[in-house]
Amino acid sequence: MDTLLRLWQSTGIYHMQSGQMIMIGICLLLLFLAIRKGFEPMLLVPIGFGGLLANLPAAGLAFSAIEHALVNGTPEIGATLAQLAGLGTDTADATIYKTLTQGEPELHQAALHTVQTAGYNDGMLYTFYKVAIASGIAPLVIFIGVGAMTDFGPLLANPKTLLLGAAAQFGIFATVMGAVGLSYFGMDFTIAEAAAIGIIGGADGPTAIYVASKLAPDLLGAIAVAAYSYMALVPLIQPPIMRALTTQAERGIVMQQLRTVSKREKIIFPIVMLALVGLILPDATPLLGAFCLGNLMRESGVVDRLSDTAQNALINITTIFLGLAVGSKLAADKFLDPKTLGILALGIVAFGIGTAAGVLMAKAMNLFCKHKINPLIGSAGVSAVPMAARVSNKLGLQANPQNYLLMHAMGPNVAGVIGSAIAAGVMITIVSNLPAG
Amino acid sequence: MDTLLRLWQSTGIYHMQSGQMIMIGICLLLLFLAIRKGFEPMLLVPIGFGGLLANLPAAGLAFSAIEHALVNGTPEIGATLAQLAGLGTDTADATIYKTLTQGEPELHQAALHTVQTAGYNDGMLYTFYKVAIASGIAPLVIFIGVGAMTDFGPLLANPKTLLLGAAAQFGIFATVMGAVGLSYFGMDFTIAEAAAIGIIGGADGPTAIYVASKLAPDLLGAIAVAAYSYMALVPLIQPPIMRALTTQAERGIVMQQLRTVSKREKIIFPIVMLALVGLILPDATPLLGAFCLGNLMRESGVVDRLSDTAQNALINITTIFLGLAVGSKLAADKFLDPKTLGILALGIVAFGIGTAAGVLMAKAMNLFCKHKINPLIGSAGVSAVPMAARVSNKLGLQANPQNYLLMHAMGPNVAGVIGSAIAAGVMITIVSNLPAG
Amino acid sequence: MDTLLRLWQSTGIYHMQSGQMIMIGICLLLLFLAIRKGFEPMLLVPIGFGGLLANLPAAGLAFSAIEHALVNGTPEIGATLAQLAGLGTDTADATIYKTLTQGEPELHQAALHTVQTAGYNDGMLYTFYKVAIASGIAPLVIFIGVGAMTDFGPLLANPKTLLLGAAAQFGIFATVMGAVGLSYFGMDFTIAEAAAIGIIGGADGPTAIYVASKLAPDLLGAIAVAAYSYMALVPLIQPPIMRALTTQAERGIVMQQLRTVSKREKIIFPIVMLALVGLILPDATPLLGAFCLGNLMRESGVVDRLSDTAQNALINITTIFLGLAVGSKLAADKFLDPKTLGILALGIVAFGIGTAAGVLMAKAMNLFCKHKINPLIGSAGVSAVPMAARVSNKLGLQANPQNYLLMHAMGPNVAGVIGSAIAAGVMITIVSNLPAG
Amino acid sequence: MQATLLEQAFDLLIFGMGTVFVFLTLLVFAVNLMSRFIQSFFPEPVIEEAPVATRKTASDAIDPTTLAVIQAAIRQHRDKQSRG
Amino acid sequence: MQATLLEQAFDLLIFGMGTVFVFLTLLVFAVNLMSRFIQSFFPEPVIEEAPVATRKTASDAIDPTTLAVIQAAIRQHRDKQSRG
Amino acid sequence: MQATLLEQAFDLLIFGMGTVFVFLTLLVFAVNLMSRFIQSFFPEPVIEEAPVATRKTASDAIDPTTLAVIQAAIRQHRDKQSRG
Ligand code: NA
Ligand code: NA
Ligand code: NA
Repeated sequence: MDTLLRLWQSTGIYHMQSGQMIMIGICLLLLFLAIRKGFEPMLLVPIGFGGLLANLPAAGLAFSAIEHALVNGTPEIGATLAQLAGLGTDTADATIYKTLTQGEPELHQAALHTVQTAGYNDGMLYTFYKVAIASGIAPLVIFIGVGAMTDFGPLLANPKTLLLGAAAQFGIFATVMGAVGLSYFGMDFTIAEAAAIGIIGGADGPTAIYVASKLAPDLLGAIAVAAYSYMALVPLIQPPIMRALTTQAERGIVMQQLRTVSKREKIIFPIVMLALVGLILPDATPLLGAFCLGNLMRESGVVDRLSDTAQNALINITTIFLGLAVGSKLAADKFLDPKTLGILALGIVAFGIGTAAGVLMAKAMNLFCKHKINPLIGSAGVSAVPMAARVSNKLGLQANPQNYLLMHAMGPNVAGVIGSAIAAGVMITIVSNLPAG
Repeated sequence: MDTLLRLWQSTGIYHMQSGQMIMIGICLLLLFLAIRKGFEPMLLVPIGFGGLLANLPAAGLAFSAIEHALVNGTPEIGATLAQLAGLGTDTADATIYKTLTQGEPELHQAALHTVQTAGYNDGMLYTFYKVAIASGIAPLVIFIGVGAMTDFGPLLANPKTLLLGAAAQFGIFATVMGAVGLSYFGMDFTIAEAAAIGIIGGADGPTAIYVASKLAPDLLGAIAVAAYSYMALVPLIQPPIMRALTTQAERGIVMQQLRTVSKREKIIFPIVMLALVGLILPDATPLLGAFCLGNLMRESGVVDRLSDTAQNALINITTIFLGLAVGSKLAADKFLDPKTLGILALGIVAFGIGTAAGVLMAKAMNLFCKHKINPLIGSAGVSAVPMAARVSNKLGLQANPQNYLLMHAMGPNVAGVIGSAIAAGVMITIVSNLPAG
Repeated sequence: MDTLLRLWQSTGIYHMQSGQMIMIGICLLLLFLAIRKGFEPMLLVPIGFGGLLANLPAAGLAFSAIEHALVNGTPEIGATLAQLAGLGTDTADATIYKTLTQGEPELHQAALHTVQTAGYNDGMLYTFYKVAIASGIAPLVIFIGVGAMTDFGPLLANPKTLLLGAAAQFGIFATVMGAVGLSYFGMDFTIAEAAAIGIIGGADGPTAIYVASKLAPDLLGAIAVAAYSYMALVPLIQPPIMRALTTQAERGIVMQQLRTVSKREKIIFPIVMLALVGLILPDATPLLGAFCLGNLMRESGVVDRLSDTAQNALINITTIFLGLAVGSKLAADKFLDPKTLGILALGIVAFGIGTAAGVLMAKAMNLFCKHKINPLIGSAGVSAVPMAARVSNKLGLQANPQNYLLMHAMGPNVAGVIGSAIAAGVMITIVSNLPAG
Repeated sequence: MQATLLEQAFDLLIFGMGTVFVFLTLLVFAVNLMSRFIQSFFPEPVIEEAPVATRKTASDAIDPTTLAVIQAAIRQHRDKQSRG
Repeated sequence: MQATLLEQAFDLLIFGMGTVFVFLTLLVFAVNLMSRFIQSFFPEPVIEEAPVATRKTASDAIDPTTLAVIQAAIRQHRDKQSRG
Repeated sequence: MQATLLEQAFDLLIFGMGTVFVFLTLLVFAVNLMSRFIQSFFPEPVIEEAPVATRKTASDAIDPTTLAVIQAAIRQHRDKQSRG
């Protein structure tokens, strides 16, 4: 009979909380957007599904063994852990967890031993998060694959477009200011959190996840969701801004044909870039190092089988687990927070500012360069490869049916990836050297 | 000169034990069955080969560093460890190992430090086991791939066949009773072991391995071998039972054409199923969550590259290491035990009972449903995808050359996978909540 | 303002050391050789690039968290760690690191806790090294793939060519003597280091990395670089030696047509070989076990999808990370050492001796066998698959335009792989049983 | 002790089969609900199935030899690259 | 406290954008230098691009149906093997 | 000390080469045994080799252009899917 009771007490319904209901609704929305509306499905399908799993009550798939024992465990184990932490049994689980895991390593060890002997294990998603994101590996592996998929030809044919990629990063830092500004409305972000939020403006998923995992792991879920959702919304966010800041004439500018770039240049470029990163910004070397490795494997032409694998099996496998791991951060207690609304609001602002900065930079450059740049390609500087470049191309054709900007826009587009990786490095460097704000 | 002695003392012949000889013979038999007779080669080739490696004397490929030092190490290190455990040098290795690893974490730490400084490392297979199975990851990854390979169309077209998949699980629980019954013949199984043995009746490899790794790791080798061997024997085990329980007329029943199922239904189904699992049986969410994720990736149609990778590179890589890891449990000391015979005997009984239950359930349903079900598809409820469904089809054609049951049998067949995953969840829930039996 | 200072102090230029400059030059040379000259690009591209990353100043990508904190960390953390180690702040980083990591496990734990709370993490390459090489896994996985790519047909058709593969291993052991000899010139190699250097003569990358990681991790970078570079140079190193040791008549010998080998023989061979290895040399079972597994998957013909994956996705992914991990050992402090010059010198000698031994063995065998062997195929015994076999073929055609030796040379070629794996096992066995020399 | 063991096993049997049936029965209802809902709100012709159909027919269409050639090509495409 | 937070954010803005611009400007110079160097020392016709070109044209060349068949073949090639 | 080092190296040389030769000689015997055993008990025509043979011929059969098209197709098949 009490088996039946135990069985009932172990059901999800018995443990269901309103927060989890809401999060499940949100995750279903993400899946709908990904599958029906084509919002970055490669990431949002695993993320959304991971979010579903993370919010299934009592399953504790996103919990570490200790957290699982505290939240879903028997009262006995709860009491044991509270005692171990030297706290009352009525203390909040979160407090006990913090005491056990962030104190002395011995204490953590002991707690671990206790729960494991009681048969509690790390949840599936928690393991994925630890292996894929906390280790920092998955975003780097993705970058190897992205590098192997990237053709720097257009950028090498017209290097000055790199500056458009630089300007567009203004969205990142303006958003940091914005995040800090929000603290006047009672939303207290630390400088680390503000920086992590700003990176949304980089419009580059792996970079955003990498930075968030280092500076503000608790916000990672919201940041990743915002980054990927807004990347998918680029075709809606950018055009009005681009039109507002350009004249019909400017949009009609036809750029000169790009020269063909020699294989040799393409092979040497990733090495040149890596050297420069190494000299100036060591904290950006993991991201850009991985990116350059992938690109070198692609262009060298002597390791096609490695390059193919990096572009397919490797990046796909990593994407599945990266997505699920991000989903583990969509647990109600972490996501359902006024901060999330702030993050979503700031994120779209970041995209807007970045777009505007790119366009204005292009117009500014036209004051000096003799080969005029079509300002529409400036917006591609936010990266969001290749969506943003396609948007530039579309608006270009609207202005002048003979004006194909796609190739021209690919330059700033990939420059944007480099730019946000650099921005990521700077923020990690500065913030990690600051006294905790 | 004494180098020669050391060399001789380090040979396998010098350490060879009869048990290992026998196990090597058994593993060769497994390889023969896999390669020559086509017994589930995808798993039995790696498992059989892993078993060979695990039983190579003195290599200790299936041992942890500490166990390796105890069993194959120098007398000095053995003495040191015995002393560390506070036991006499003449104590059995197994006892010393238990004391060192299942006592205080500090003791384990110290022992680890001792053997590592002495140059002993975890064996290759032990590492694979730890990473692939003990972590619980490999069976889940396999399930992602299986989900991506599964077409729920036939099941959605005729949902009531799900009940056949439910009935066939009776084999699992009947076998648990049987295992307990054996204890009257002096074969003492704990309730956890009995449950792990029962899951063989689920006729689903990853599920069996997942449950065994949680409830009875020492029996995992025998359980996995039994599960995969009997899955391969389904064409021999099932037909007589099916014939015995059905009349010629029943076998000749022609079922109505299945309706075509819309893409939308296929996309939503995995989510509906996941929700239901989450509400009712949290402990089944890892297995069925992975299964649903794979299926959603397949049906959503927007992440084909992820689905392809899950069905190929990812599942193949995982299968290789999963198989080797299972093989590590074929070490003589674990496998050569009267219990193994009991397990093999119980396993085949489980298959038989499951088959019978499925067929009888189909006949029972025919008393109520207007669209008659051909009882031959009931046996497919044990899963063993797609073998069991093919068996149903074959017998159907024998009874009536126009009677193609394959598609109809695929419904209960995949239902059987869901059913045994649920059964697995229930058993883990109940057993882990019991006072150790 | 001091943010700017911190920023400047965090740049690579600020931390750049001459050693790193030199290493970067060397790595660029490796990349040039790999990409432009086709020197084993599959490995040398990742290795060279990994070397670049490892030598980027202040990035500490090849450092563990503790080492990173010591070398690139703030003075504060440095002082804390020195104090923890019970040493003066002015002590060399290396000394402090050694004290912290090779002493009591508790001390290591404490240091780890200190640096992690201070925000220092393991470098990307360090993580790759730990997971891929220190665990010993990557070389074994590569061997699974290599086994799946290897056709033992030619060897089975003419088994006595196995002896050529044995003779060629003389290069390994002669080099060990040479390494010890160098100690008279003040280059103090331990016996373990000498053995690790000798394995270069095995002309087999994964084997060399596997042995070096076990016997002399600090020399791994130099050893791997030497092994792969010389494998690429085989077409230059071998011909003169082969010509010097053979007469025109001998080079013209036409060998009898090889018989076709039955599938059955090919399936059973890997098992026979494994059994023999297990009986005689347990320490060689990991390498040859992996090799046999891959080959069995290939020949069994029932697990083609596993075999395909092992030959492609799996081996490619592993190769990328193995290469990067090896690159992490190209850090200046480890590579820029007179020993490296010794290693490079000894390595080429090893190749030469191995080649000569193979050729001479072939000539010796001709004194007894009735079916004459063309001594040119003896040189293929050093392995360096398939390069060495192609060299034999080329010289054979020069001597006699109708004399195609390629298939005949494949026998000793793969025998060489087995031979050096055996040599690796012997050296690990003997050395690990020696009192530290 | 044996007794309790038997009891436990019996509990497993009852509650196990119970849960399995409860779950799958609920799933049957859920699926029927879903299908009826979808078919009534999004009535669809067979179009949806088309891709799958075409895929099948396509793969049946190509004759073995073509397939052989293509697979050979794929294999050759792989083998081309030297050992990793 | 708020003040310092703002200051820190402002520092981030200034030094962040500064570094980004400095870096990418240097990269522009480096790339120009590299290209000029390469073009002067290794003047190359379009040959280099050839492989890429052919690849592109090739993939454009094959008509959808051929592609479908081939992809179907590839899928069939995969599906052929039983579940892992 | 140097002496012992030399001795150790010499031991390695002797026992190392010894083991290598012993092992591979045994392997030669084992292989001969195996082959003779198999050939006598399971005498086989060349059929066994067939698959390999056909594979080879097949891959030689298709001319470079076909191969190019197919590879291009495969690549296109891959490139089609957007960046992960
Ligand atoms: Na960007
Ligand atoms: Na089942
Ligand atoms: Na060799």
